[in-house]
Amino acid sequence: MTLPDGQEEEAQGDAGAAPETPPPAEAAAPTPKPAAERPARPAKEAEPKEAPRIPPPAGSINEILAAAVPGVAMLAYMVPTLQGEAVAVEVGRDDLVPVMTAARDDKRLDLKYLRCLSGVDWQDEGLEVVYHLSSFTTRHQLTVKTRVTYDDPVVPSLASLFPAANWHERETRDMFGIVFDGHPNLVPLLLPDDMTDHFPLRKDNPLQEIEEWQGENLREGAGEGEE
Amino acid sequence: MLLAAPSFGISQPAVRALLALIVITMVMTVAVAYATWYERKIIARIQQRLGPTRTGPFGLVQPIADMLKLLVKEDLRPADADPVAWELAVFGIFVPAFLAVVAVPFTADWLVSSLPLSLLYLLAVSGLSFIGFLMAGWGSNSKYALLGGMRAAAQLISYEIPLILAMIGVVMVTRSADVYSIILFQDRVPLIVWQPLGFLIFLTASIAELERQPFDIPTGESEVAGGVFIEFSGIRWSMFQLTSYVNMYVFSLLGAFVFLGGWEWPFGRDVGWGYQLLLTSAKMSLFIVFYLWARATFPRLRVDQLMSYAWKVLIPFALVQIFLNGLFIVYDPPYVDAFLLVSSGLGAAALVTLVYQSVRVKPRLPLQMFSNTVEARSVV
Amino acid sequence: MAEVIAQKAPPATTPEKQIEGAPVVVPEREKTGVEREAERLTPAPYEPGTALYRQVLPGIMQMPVDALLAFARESSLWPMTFGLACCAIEMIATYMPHYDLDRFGIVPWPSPRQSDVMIVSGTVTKKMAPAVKLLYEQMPNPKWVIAMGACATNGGPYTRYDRVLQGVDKIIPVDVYVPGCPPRPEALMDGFIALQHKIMEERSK
Amino acid sequence: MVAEHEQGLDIVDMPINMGPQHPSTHGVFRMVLVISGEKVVDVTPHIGYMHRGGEKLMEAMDYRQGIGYADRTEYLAQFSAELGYCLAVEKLMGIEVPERAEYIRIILTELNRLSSHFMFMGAFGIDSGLFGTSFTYAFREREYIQDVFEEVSGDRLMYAYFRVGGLAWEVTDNFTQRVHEVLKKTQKGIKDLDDLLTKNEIFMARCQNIGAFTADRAIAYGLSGPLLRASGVNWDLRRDEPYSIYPRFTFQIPVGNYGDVYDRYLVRLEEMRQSVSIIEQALEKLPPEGPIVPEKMPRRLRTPPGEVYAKVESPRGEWGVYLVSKGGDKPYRLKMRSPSFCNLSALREMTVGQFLADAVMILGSMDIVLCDVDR
Repeated sequence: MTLPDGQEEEAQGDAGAAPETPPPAEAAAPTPKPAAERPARPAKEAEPKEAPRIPPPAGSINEILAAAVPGVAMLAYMVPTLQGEAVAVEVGRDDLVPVMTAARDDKRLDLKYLRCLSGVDWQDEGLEVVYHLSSFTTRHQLTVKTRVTYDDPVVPSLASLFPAANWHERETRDMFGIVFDGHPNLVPLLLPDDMTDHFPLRKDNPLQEIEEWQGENLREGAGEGEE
Repeated sequence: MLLAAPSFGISQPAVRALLALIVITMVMTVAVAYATWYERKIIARIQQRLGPTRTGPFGLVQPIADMLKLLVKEDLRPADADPVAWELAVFGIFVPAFLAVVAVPFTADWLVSSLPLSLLYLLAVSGLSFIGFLMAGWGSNSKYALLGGMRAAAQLISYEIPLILAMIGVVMVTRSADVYSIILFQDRVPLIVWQPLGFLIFLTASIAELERQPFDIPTGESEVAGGVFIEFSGIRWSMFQLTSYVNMYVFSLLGAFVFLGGWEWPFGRDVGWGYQLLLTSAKMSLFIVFYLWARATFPRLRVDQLMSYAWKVLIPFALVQIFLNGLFIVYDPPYVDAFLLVSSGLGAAALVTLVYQSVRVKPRLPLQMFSNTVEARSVV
Repeated sequence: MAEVIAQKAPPATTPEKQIEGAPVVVPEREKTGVEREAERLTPAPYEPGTALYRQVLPGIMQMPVDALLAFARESSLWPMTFGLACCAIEMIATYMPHYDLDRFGIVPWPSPRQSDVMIVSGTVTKKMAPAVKLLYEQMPNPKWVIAMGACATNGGPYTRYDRVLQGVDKIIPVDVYVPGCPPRPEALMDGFIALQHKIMEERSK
Repeated sequence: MVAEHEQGLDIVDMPINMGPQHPSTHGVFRMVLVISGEKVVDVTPHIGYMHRGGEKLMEAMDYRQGIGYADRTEYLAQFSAELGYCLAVEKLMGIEVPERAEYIRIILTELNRLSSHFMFMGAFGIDSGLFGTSFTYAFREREYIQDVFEEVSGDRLMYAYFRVGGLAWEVTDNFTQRVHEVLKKTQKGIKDLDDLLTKNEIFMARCQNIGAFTADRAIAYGLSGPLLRASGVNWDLRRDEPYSIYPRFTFQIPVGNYGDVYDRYLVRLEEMRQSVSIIEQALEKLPPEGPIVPEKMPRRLRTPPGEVYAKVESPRGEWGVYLVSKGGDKPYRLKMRSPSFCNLSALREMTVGQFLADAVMILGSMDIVLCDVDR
């Protein structure tokens, strides 16, 4: 299962180059392999860089949400799920709480079940927090997203609205460094208690190298298996 | 003991008692070592496993190996343990167990010393062991041990009372507190026939005194992880295991003698010590197999359930039993045995139904089943 | 309570009025979480126990007593109930009727004080490593360690993640490595048999 | 005359540490209980001892290599985890899974639900105090099921048998006959455990109205699976958000009334019986032969940029995969929504006010898998 180093290099290089239209700043693939040495690959058809943002059809729940929270800039688009398509809404950071309270308390929406809260590290486009909500009575599903920049990674906490968010937010803070202010107990959850400055899941945190030989000096003769 | 038989002719009683004690300790140590063996074998067989088979034929050498390994284990003592309580805890538990063995008449003429009040002596001495548990719990200065020690003290004290009350019922019927004469009293009919309620209370209280499975709260594996013995290692810890098996032997013998007629009941006294010994060990093993079977199949009671069961159920029933005995013995109706049997039998039946009903007092709604085809609205 | 706002770099202390001639006190950089954790991951000291009986009867009947006690130790190995990850499920399966470690006299005990073998079954992360070290030190002396599975041997499939210790032998000395991810119950039994052979040969403990 | 300060003897609450190594914490989970006497006053769970970065490593692996990590994260219901992972990637790539592969997937996932619930029955018996008997009975059945998994996928625990688009290779030819045999043994096993535990007075006394949790608190805490259904919420992903071919089978969904530890046990016991009936229906409808991988499968799996949140009903609850892809053959971000993590966050509210022995029972009734909690 461990990654053979050779294949990993090539895969790293390959993934880095393929999707983005390589503006010069990003094109610095980690291992600048001389092009001649690599086998000439057939020209691939230009892959779409970004997922198509199809606006949701009329009458879907983002209208109800917009009505419930007037005057909030919302970018709505469709997102695939196993059962077809669902509505996703991108909201600014400071009107996240009103949108969430409306989604939870509005009788027509009734999105009481916070399924999953995850952080996504988009490297240069900042950090993103994704909330998946769904409701048992009206069977609606909604995804709410907010974007924050690297130098000011603060998002209002929803722990008071949804108790489920309590642990998810602590985990996202451990992994991405997104600070949820207003959280009752933002102590590291998955990392040791004194480690608040190391964020493992960020893209700039590399995997560690495999050490060649371990545990040779622990016990004299442990390594050679003497006698 | 063996030496008490006329063939040995050692006159001074003190030397004879000393030799008997030495023989008893040897026999008891070997018996206890092989108690660990057959406990693992029987429980393994209940759990469809094989139990130790590799060390020696049928794993017979296993207890010796365990004993030797524990002997040469490093003897750790926690740094902040209280030295006095820690050292004496082992003896606090070990000595009462062996004291009790002194007064147990194995066969008609095999007994270390025939005490006129041997039943009272047995119950008193076996009640001493909770001090050892407290010392072990307090001495090893660990929260789990302290919790286990407190639980052990509470449990042993509160189950001492129903045990003694059940025995009082027996003493009232046989009019003597000496185990020897109680056995002689049962030459026609074992006492279990006349005192079934007393037998049930004795059985439950003895499991609690031994801290075996339904009542093994002080050393509950899943809660306090070994409880009182958590800090002891090596030979010190094996002393605790040794005493728990000695206690098991003592209480099985007590139950066999007092309720099942000991070596007297079917064949009488003059049949030779071989048969008597066989009969006693057969009856004793009935109790031991019950203890092992309970250990393998009963979940553990919670502390407050255990206490309320002792104080609110066992003690009232034991008092009722004593009251009924007193009533019939004082007024002495013509068929006093029949009256005793009927009253005690009804008491036992009442105790069993109370236990059965105690959990089913509020009828529970069964699970609701929703079919997966219809689009069922959620209950909330 | 760790401070809530996570600064990227520790705040630079503003230099107050600098006293001439006074040695420039460089504020010792506050250690990052990773360095503090590295200090906790030092390997546990291994001191072979001196057998008690060897001091009591130094030369007399040395060989047979060694052999007898080694046989006793080998045939009643008591592991500690200590499962970490997926290998713990295979370890439990080995105690169960199909494979039954009880046949070898192997009974799991809850407390480290009464156990001789520590089976490290699963990934040892850097947050768990101090606890594993403490458990190892709490066990009385003739003690052995079985590193069960690829994760305990050298980090296994999770070896490239920086929160995972690459092998438990970085903190405690290991006697038997059982390969596999997870190793089959037969492999664990083979590990125990290898440990038994090792105990018989290495009687000096 | 008792001195003034001695009259007011206040009882000091004792913090007890049920540490990472404890017989009843199902792995490396630590909780600090503050108890006064035997009552639990406060619980602070500490997790993260098994956080070994499954998500980060999956980002460095392409879609075929990542399946092993889904197994190792949820190591008691591996087929549910693999199913969730494969469904997410197939949805993004728009691949149609052939009929025969769908049926075999459902049969193996439901068999895996049985073996996971057997593991729960065994561990729950140990928490309640049985000296291992429930474990040995449960594992006898689990070994039969694991034999079938081994014949099919070659490994006892880490199968990596589902592939994006279908299955890795064809099943053994006596597969249906072997599964029928195992189902007979499993029904006998379920009856054994039912007789051993359900009607046992001490077990009922230890489990009834302990750690009761109302329906709306369960929804607020994001519980899922048997815990949610035991609290009375009639929610099962196999029916309410149907995936794969579950709508073709008819089975019942058990829902409890009190939400306590006994109801959770009964719901799981009933689910085992329903799984047996699902497997029997699937075995009848299993097409005897047919492709198990779609014909035109690209050599290197490359997904178009986009995101999907796929969720599967695993024995512990809703096991979800939030897959974000920027194109290429590696997931850009893959979050595993683990049911044990969400169920465990409600431990504190369930345990405060109960006894110490009940805290162990409540933790056991949640049936958590520690690698699933810490990923």
